[in-house]
Amino acid sequence: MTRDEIRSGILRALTQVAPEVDPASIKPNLRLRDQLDIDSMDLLNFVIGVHKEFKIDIPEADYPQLATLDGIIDYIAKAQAQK
Amino acid sequence: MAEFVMPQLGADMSAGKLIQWRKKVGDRVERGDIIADVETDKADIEVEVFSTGTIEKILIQPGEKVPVGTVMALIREEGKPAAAEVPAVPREVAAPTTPVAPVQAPPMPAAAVAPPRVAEALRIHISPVARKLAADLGIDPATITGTGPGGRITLEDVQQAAQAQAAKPAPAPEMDRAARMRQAIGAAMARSKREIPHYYLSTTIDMGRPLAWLTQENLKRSVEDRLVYGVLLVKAVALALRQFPDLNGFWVGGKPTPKPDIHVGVAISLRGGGLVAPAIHDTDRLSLGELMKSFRDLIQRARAGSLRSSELSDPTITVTSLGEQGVEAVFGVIYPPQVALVGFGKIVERPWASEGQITARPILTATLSGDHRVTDGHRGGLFLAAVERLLQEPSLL
Amino acid sequence: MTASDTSARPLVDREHSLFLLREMLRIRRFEEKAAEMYSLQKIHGFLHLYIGEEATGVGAMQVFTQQDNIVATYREHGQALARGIPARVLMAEMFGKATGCSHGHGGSMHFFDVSRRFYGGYAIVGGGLPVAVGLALADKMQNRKAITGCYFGDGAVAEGEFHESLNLAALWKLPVVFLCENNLYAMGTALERYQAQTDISRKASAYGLPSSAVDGMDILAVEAAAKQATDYVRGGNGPYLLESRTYRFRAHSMADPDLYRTKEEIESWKKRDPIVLFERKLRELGLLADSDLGRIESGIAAEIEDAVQFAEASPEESIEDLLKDVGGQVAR
Amino acid sequence: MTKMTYREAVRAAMRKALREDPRVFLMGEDVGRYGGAFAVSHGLLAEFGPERIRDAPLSESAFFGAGIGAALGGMRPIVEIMTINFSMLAMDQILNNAATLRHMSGGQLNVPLVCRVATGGGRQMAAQHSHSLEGWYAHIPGIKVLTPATVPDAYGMVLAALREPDPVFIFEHATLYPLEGEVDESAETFDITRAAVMRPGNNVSLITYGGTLGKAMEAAVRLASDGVDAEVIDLRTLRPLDTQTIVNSVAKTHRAVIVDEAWRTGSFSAEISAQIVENVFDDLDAPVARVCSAEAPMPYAKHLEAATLPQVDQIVAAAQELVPRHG
Repeated sequence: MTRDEIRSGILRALTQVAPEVDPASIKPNLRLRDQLDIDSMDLLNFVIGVHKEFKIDIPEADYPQLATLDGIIDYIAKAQAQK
Repeated sequence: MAEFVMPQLGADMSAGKLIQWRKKVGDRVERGDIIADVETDKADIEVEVFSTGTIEKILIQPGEKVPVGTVMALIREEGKPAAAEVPAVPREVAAPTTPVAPVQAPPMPAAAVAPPRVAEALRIHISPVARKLAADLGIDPATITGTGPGGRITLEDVQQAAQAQAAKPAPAPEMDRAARMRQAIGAAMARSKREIPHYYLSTTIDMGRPLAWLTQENLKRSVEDRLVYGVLLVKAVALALRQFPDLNGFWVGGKPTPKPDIHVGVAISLRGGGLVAPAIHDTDRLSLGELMKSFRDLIQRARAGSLRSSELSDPTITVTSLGEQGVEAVFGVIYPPQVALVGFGKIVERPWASEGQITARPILTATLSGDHRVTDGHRGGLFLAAVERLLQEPSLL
Repeated sequence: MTASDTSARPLVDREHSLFLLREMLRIRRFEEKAAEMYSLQKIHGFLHLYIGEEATGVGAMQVFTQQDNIVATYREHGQALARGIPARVLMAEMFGKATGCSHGHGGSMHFFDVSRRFYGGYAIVGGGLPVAVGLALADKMQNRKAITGCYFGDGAVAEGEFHESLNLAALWKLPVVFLCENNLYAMGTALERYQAQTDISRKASAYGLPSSAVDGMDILAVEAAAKQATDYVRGGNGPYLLESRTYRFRAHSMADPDLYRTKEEIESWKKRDPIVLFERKLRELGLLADSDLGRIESGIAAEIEDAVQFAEASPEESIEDLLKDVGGQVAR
Repeated sequence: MTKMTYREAVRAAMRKALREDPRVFLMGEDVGRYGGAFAVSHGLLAEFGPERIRDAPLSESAFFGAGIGAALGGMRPIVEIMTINFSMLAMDQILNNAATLRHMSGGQLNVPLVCRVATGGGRQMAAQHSHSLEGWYAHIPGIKVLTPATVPDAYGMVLAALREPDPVFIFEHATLYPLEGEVDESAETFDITRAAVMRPGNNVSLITYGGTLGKAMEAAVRLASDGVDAEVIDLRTLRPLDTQTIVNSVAKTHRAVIVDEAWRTGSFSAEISAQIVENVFDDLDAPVARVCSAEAPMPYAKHLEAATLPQVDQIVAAAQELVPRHG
């Protein structure tokens, strides 16, 4: 899966949780929680969305790696490589 | 070729069981001959044939039960008889009168019918015409106090509310949803402050054990079933209310009305402003998994803006958690007609002394806003203590 | 009045006798076809066959004119045919069709034909008797010479309406012939098991009206007795009760397992099948040849087949007309 | 206009019909020589003779059935069943023949028969002579059911009924016979399809028929003195029911009290209440109230009978319960 495909999959999951967000406006290296109104429940719903989208498991311990968009893309790419 | 079918042997017969053939393939039969015996509910019946000829084929074997009209045998007819012979009279056949199951007569209504146990929380009682007028005038019934029997809002109540509102400058005619919600929340909060003598209590809770339990628990759960700590708080409040029912209910018609069922409303801040507090039904009876599922569903739809107002059944108590907004202690305003509000702040690592030892513990501040007309600080304090005790035994939640 | 004097039987006329035989056979074949149609689910609900009682229906009907009124019961196919209602509209009625004599509203138990003053089948036992009294009352009050023939079964004598009606008719000297077809059974209960006094004709004397009983299996005897009864009533003397003693060869209805009668009893009565008896008599008198019978039978077969095809092809009443014939509606 | 009592009005109407139409005749127990159990047919035998004023034996099923037959035969019978309590004995003829023959015969037969029946309690006649069963009749398709509560209606409804092609049942509440009123004997047409607004009002609709109209009017007067403006509706006909007048009134007043002397459960008041909710639910400010008889066989003792029957106090209380208290 290319980085762009992973990126669009992530944004799809994100808009599920925050429909009013404009995907293009998200800065890839800034903490998502600083750019969007996301609380712990939104984060959980987002993680479940990613899990469904890419069929990978994300233990709670890995949450910190998902702070930024780039971080998430790297995390998923690595996870898919191991599978 | 003539067909010999399973006959209709009575008004409400639908099928019959063949007992025996009295003729076999090749036998000649005359109209009116008895060629088979059929068993119905009522009796065994000799069945006659209505055509004259020779039996060509047998299709149904004795013992088979077939619906009325099923072809049981084929008869090669001799040429149509010029004059119909005097046919033997077909044997009279009993219709199995299957008795219609006696309908259980509804028990006579008791003289005075006790008001039905409303499963969901108190709906706003308002007469149809009052509801129609309120809708037409854009007045939220929740903002009106009913003077009718049992606190029902009557036409006159709405008319007076309309006059009172007319005295105020009319709001901009075209209000979008958020502004209208703002107005409704404003009205409710104003009424709460006007009418409810609040008292406030707070306590600090060591969240170490519940959080550790939660981490272990989530390892065992799939992503979809993963729990957030907020669920533990809500469940603890629900279970504590079993011992403090006076905090779970309403102030109606000038007196406290405790409610037998516990429906905890969870305050959810909506994206783009506004707040809703949909109730989770029978919160105390749900498992953590069930609670999490309805919790997640409600919040996701509320924040995505797709929660319909009809789903907003009114809670018997409300919990609000502003920890994520960085707030340590929340002293909230009670939602009328409820009589209590529980608040949770954020979890903070704090030095914590226990048995003379200082260690760093995750500390959470829990608060209670109570309606002093219904309960006093003493009861409130005991309630908060109960919540804390429950949180220390997370596996029992 | 004692049992009718059978010696006064009219001279047997060939043409009339063949007509009587043909009428009885017509009813017999019609009822057999009705039973067949019922087993093929073309006819539903209740079906009460007249097989065995044809002599009473046909014999008595000869003495009523077109101006007279006829009231019958739910076992009415024989009386309706004898009264002249075409087999087509009766079969169509049992098929529930709009062309039926009651437009599909009545079915086998409720035939009506006002043009022939056939005021219907009544399914409540005894329910027709008061109506017959009323029809006679109307004729009398309007000085019409007509009389009313009221058929009912032996079961009806146990109903209060039988006693109330006979008394009222006698009290007001109304022109009614009460014609009791005593077939010995009220559905599954034999006469002697539901009446203390089983000689039905004697019950009339309690209300002061004349009565007689006749062998319901002898068509000529029935015709003669009916003539005597109607002559009495047409004379303005008030009502008359004629009891015709007959027997039904089939169960009460298609839903009756016929457990209350023995095969022997049925077989013994079948030996006195009114059609077989009359055929034998006419052959003895040289009034009936095989060719006559063949001609009669094929004519009837054609009429019955036509009736079935007519019923099969007839349309059903449209649902929109459901309330059309309901009385008491505002816009009339 | 002529001043007369309710019973004289019924008699005058029958006399007019008997004189003008030879097909009309009266039949019933003691309508002739005795002059009628409630003296309604007093004097008619002398004028019209025993052929047209026929005393019938105590055979309700037979003489009512004879009425049906006579109507089929071209007459216009008025059958008097002395009281609704005895009409049970004729119910098979009423339900299975009179109401049914037109439809069952595919429209060939109709039964132009008028049946007058005294009804109701309140005169200490005890359980077997005090029934109010008009609702049973109003349940039957094929017939009309009229309940004259005023002297003009007692007169007009007989004449209107005689013009109907199907059976019409006129229930005369036994306490009304001595009621005084005025009748226009020159009138030729009489409506039997509409209810009547006997007293206009805005706060609550009192809906009733027959013997309880007087109590509803008295209740309205008492309510007025308490600042409650009650509208009183006399149904006049139960079948067909004039639903339009009922719903127009309730749409205006938003509150309804139905007064019905029958036992509450399954009474005609239940049907009226259902039709109100079906038609003007959104105009209701309170549940439809009903004031009916207590569900007990009518007791003989005066105070017990009074406690069983619907009374003015109950009507007033029911109305006040619905109307919001002022101040």
